[in-house]
Amino acid sequence: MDFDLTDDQRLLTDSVARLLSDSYSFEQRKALLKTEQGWSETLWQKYAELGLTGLPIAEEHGGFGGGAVDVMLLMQAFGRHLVLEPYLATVVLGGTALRLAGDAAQQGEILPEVAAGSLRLAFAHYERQARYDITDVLTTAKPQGGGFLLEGAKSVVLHGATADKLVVSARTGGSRAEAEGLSLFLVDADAPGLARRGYRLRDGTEAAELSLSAVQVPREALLGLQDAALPVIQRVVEAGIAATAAEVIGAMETMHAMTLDYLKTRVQFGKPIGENQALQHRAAEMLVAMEQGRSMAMLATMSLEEEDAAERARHISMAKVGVGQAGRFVSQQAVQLHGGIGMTEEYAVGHFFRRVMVIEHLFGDTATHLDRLAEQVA
Amino acid sequence: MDFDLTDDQRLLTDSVARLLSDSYSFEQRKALLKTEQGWSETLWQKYAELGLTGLPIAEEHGGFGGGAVDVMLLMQAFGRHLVLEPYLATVVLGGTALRLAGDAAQQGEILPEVAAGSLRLAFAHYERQARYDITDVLTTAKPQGGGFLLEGAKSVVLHGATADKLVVSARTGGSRAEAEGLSLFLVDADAPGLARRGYRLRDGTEAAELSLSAVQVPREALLGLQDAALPVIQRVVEAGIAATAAEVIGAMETMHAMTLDYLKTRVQFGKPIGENQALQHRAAEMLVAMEQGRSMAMLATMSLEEEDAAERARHISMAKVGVGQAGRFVSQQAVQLHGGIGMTEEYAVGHFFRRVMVIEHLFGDTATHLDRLAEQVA
Amino acid sequence: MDLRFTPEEAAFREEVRAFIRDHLPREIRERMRLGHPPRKQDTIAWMRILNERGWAAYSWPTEWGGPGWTPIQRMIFLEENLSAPAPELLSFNITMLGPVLIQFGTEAQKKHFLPRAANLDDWWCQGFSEPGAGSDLASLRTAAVRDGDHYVVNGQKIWTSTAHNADWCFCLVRTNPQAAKRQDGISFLLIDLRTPGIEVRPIISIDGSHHLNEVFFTDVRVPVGNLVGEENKGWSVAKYLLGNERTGIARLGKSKERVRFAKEVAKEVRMNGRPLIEDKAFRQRVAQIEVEMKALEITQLRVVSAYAKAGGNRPDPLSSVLKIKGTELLQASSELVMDVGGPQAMPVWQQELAALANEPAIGPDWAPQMAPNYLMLRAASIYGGTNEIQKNILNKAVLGL
Amino acid sequence: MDLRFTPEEAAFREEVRAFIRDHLPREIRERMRLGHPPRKQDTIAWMRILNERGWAAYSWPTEWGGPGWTPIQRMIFLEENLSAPAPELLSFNITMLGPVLIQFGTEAQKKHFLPRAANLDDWWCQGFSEPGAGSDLASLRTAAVRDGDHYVVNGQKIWTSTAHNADWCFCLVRTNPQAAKRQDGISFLLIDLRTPGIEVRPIISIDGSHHLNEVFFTDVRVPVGNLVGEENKGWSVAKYLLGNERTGIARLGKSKERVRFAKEVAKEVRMNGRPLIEDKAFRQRVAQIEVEMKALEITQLRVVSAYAKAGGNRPDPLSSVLKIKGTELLQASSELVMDVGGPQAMPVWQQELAALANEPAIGPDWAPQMAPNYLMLRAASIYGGTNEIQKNILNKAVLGL
Repeated sequence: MDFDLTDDQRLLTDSVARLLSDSYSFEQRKALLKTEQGWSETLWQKYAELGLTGLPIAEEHGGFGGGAVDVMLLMQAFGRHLVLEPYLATVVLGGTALRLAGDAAQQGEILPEVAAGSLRLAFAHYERQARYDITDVLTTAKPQGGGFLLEGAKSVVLHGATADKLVVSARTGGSRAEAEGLSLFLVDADAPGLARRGYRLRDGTEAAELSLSAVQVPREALLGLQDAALPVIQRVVEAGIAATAAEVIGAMETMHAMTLDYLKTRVQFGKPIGENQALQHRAAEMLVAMEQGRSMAMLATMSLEEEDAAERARHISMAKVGVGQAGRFVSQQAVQLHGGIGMTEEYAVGHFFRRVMVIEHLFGDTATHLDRLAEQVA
Repeated sequence: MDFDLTDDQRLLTDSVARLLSDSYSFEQRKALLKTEQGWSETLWQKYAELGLTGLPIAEEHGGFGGGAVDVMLLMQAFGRHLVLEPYLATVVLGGTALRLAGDAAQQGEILPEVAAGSLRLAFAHYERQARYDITDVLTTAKPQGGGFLLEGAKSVVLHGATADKLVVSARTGGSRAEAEGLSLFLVDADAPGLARRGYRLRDGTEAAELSLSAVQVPREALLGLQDAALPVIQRVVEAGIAATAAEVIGAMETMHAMTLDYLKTRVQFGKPIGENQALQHRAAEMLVAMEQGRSMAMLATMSLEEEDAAERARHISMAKVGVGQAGRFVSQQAVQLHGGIGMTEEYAVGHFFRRVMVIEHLFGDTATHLDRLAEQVA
Repeated sequence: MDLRFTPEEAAFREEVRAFIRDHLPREIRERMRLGHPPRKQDTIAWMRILNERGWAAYSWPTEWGGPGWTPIQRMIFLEENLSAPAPELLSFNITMLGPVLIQFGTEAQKKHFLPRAANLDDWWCQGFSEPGAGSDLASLRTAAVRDGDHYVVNGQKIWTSTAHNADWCFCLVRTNPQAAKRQDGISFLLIDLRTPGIEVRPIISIDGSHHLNEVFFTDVRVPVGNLVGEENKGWSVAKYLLGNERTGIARLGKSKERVRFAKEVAKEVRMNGRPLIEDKAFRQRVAQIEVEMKALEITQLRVVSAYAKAGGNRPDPLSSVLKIKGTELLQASSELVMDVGGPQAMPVWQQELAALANEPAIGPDWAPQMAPNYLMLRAASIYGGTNEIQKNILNKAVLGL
Repeated sequence: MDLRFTPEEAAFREEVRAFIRDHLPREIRERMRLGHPPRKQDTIAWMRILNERGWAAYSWPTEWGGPGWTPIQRMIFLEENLSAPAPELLSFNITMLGPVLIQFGTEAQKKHFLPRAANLDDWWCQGFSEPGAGSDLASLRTAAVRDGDHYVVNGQKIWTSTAHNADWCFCLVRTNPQAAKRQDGISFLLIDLRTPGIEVRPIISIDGSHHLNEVFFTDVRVPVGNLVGEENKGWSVAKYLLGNERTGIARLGKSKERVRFAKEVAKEVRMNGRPLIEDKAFRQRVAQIEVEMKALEITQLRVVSAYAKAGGNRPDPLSSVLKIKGTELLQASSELVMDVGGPQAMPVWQQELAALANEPAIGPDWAPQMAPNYLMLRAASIYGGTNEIQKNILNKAVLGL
């Protein structure tokens, strides 16, 4: 049992905190949101210079060789500032898929570029009809000319419109919602037949609808085992849950701090509103929720390295539920305690609120994961 | 739409309120609890004199000919004082069974005695294995010598040990949990083969375990249709739910008033604890819950006369859920806001708490009724 | 005591329902069913249809064009209108300005403004809140100084809902800064928003919509004839306005409509390989909300009925219960809808832009307004006195704490 | 950072678990599994078994007979003890009196009282609360007046848990009523309950049990040698005692054990014609509690670990989080158990009376303690500083509000 950070981890968090406090004020972020791309190429390069894009990538591929805890610390810092760059999509989701399923050639080709900040990935798995069901894939990949022909559509692909390469799931066998028959493919963003329509999510981050119309990929595009990609997809999703859980912790920290500050400084009826005991207790309840959520985000991170898949999935689901509920409560109360100002686009708390809202609806929502846990009660 | 009371109803509530404020102080009630029987024969006669035991009984049977609203008002008053006498068992449950299923002879024989306060009934339906399932009856009634031979056991029969006659459900056909094959019988308390073990429930009211070992009853003991008693049982249970919902409203009123009084008078750290805004808001939340519960108790009462059985059952389930949740919240908070004193047997609030707890677990608990409602969501 | 509607009340409900069914333009209904807020022209069109039927000024006395309904009829009308779903009647015109003018206005003010308000010829907004004031209304600082036949107004209002749509604004202004109590020295003025010196700046809400505004007044000249009630006595006018009938405060029809919509979409989306509507946990969540809505429906009837019995003079302090529970249910039902939508509820689907560009819509038609509705309704427990303030009111007015 | 237990910690847990499995008398375990509170003799027997193993004084330094465990070991030990379920160690002796004597006691006091406390040769109770004081401890009025080699004590204590079982009581008494601050002029006395002038009167709790008492002191003569710390400085002693390590404050092992029990009984009872354990809503309720227990388990590890890192000097103010969430879960799990029992949980089943009368037990063996447990645990959010007080503490100590 050990909750201490290593020296390296301390160094990492300090340098990230410095970078973000210099370059990610709310005003700077708002300016970024107003650009067409909605995030900063320049900052992405800075992340690369700091080694962040290579954080969990092996040293042999130009990475830092860090572990799940390092990613957690980074995502938490990103959450405090609502960082907009495609770290989750590229390094966490795409990177995990390559790390787990890529062969030496694929890893050797792609991971160094990811680490260097010169290539961005996206994870194109979920489809519209699937909602949260990771086996509900209708996109097909049929053998053709030694390679595969991909046909189908993907929905709400995070940072899908600006990625250079996409990790696309498709059926090489089985039928809708079957566990068997899924495969992953690396598809170039400019592959003929691939159409992307980008848009923003409610939190300002970027996503896309993909349509694949007779997209031809070579045999070498297959990532991992044919027909047996489900365990990889599962672990990519788990990595996404752990990373976004940490991000929610960071977001809650900022919202809670802003709320405390507001309670202390906002004067109404001649006194700071924080003198109202009812509001004080609400702030204390937010703290309790935040600390319980923090514990669960830690659990998610620690569980990523658990070998027993059932136990890992159970802990991940617990964390998704715990962080989801804490995030919803804390963000709703943060807006409530701010009153009118909390409802405006010009004030930061609503942005944190929406990021937490979007995250709750990624990778299975609270109800979905509670359902999985309920199934196992015995 | 009309929420006014009639003049008769006003008269009724006034006279009941007078009687109870004279004879049902907390001290008087505690003294009653210490007697072996646990309730007062004398008061029962007073209720009869006031016409309460005949309240919902037809005038031709010596009753008052009142309706569901009259019973609601009375039960609410009983709830304010935690009346211990077997009104629910005798007049509401037993009386409803006779009113709905009794033939002219049965009604003519029994209802006048109930109205006069000289005969008490109990409703012996639920069995231990059934929990809340009203079709789960294992007790059997086999034809024998022109009558029936009853065999089985009944559990937690309200006021079962002191009733003069019992309304007993048994299977004349069908098997466990089947809707068909249920019949009701009137069984004398001193019938050979009927054994009763009385005890108290957690709120001090009386109940009993019954065992029926070759209890012989004549053909005339059959109450209503053979094999088709379920609709009657259902309506008896619904009458019980409506009556106890009203009782919970009365109990919440007293608990809430006691809590307000305590908040205003209890001094700690040099000021009344009611000056703590966090406690004020709790008291307001109790009020909100109580008013929502009150609305649901009214709904239950009004629904008793609804002819559409499905609609009636739906409203009754809604009321059971609404009143159950309100009662649990209000009673838990009443104890919490009283602190240590609320946890003691010598103080009234804990007695109200336990009455509300027991009622929630009669006739199907909150989860059971919410489940029924969920089944119908469409 | 009888919870059932009388045959007359039931017939009235049918009449209202039929009228809305037959007269609400289909395009407006369809947009609203999908959760879109009504556009300015939708509200105007619908108000005028209702006004032609004599229903727009639903709470006014007949002499000023009201239908002469009982409080229960008013409640039924509002619930049916919300459930349809139809655009809500512009409350600034109907439940705020109207009763205030009827009580405090001059004959000239009544004759000029009331018919125009009922027909939405003038769109009114409310200039009460100021920066830093929040629920502490009496701390307002916008000044009006008498200069001949005019007041000269200088100052700033904030959270001015629909000011960008509005023609007129009823404002609280300070006419005597020397008054002993903060509540004294305030006046109630009617201000034409086309007067020079007024600037309206948008405030964008977290759902991306433009409802709110800041309004700046710089040497704005308002004729003294636009004073309502006595000079320096505006606080009583405002109190009358705020304390007015709150029949519609629970907005239960909206919650009901949202739950219906959630169930409808839940038949289309999936959970564990089956329609979500078949999921037990989802059904329990719906059932729980429906229980609370049913309780609130009856509580509302009790409050409205008591209000009617009391001659309609003062709102029941229990209307704070309606506000608290009503907004909790608005929020619970909008959360339900969003959760049904799930990932599809998260994008800013540019449906209308897509249509303009002749591209097919990219999201499901039920999806675009799910999150905005949820986001916007977080304000329901803030505006009109936060739910915390409502609890304070209950403590003082009902519980004596 | 590593949430996993070290191999040493895991081995320690196994050791503790095995010891309890092998040494906890079967009859005690079975009674406790059914929710019965331990009898006096059960607690004594188990404490002596643990003391023989050197574990009873689990939080004391080795020089006074403690095992020298880390805070994490102590936490593991307490959790295993609660989960077994075994009788809880008498906290008056172990976590209250012991550390106080070790810090403030004379050598004579330590040598005499500590070994006897560890072996439960003396059963201690705590005389702090007084009528009307509640959480406002410093308002105490019980007076101790010096008379030669004795203090003469007069006054009354209330809520004195287990006083009827106890041999000794550590009390706060007022030795200087003229002190400027209410916290001054208080002393910490050890009082032998067999001293003449002491009367213990039972307070029956709403579960029907006798845990609490009033204790009356009339001219009770206490030797001055029984003063702990300095005269009039008892408040610091009390603060030390109350601020002491709160490793066990969440009582998570008890909640876990209750949930396990609920699931066990849920296999026996029915819902919709099937075992309740198969009911989806029940499973969701269990899963929700299990999620919160898991979170609290980790939060507790964090607090204990931080406490260990900080040298074990001061409790983390976050221990109020453990108290709030811990008691919420104790209450949620006891509610779950009661609801599983349903109607069978409502009777006062006189199992033991029946056994005495040679009659068969009339209720199921799992039923009798379900409601009493639920009732008694309503006090969990009251004693030791109500959860409202805990929120005040968080506001002051952590949030700066």
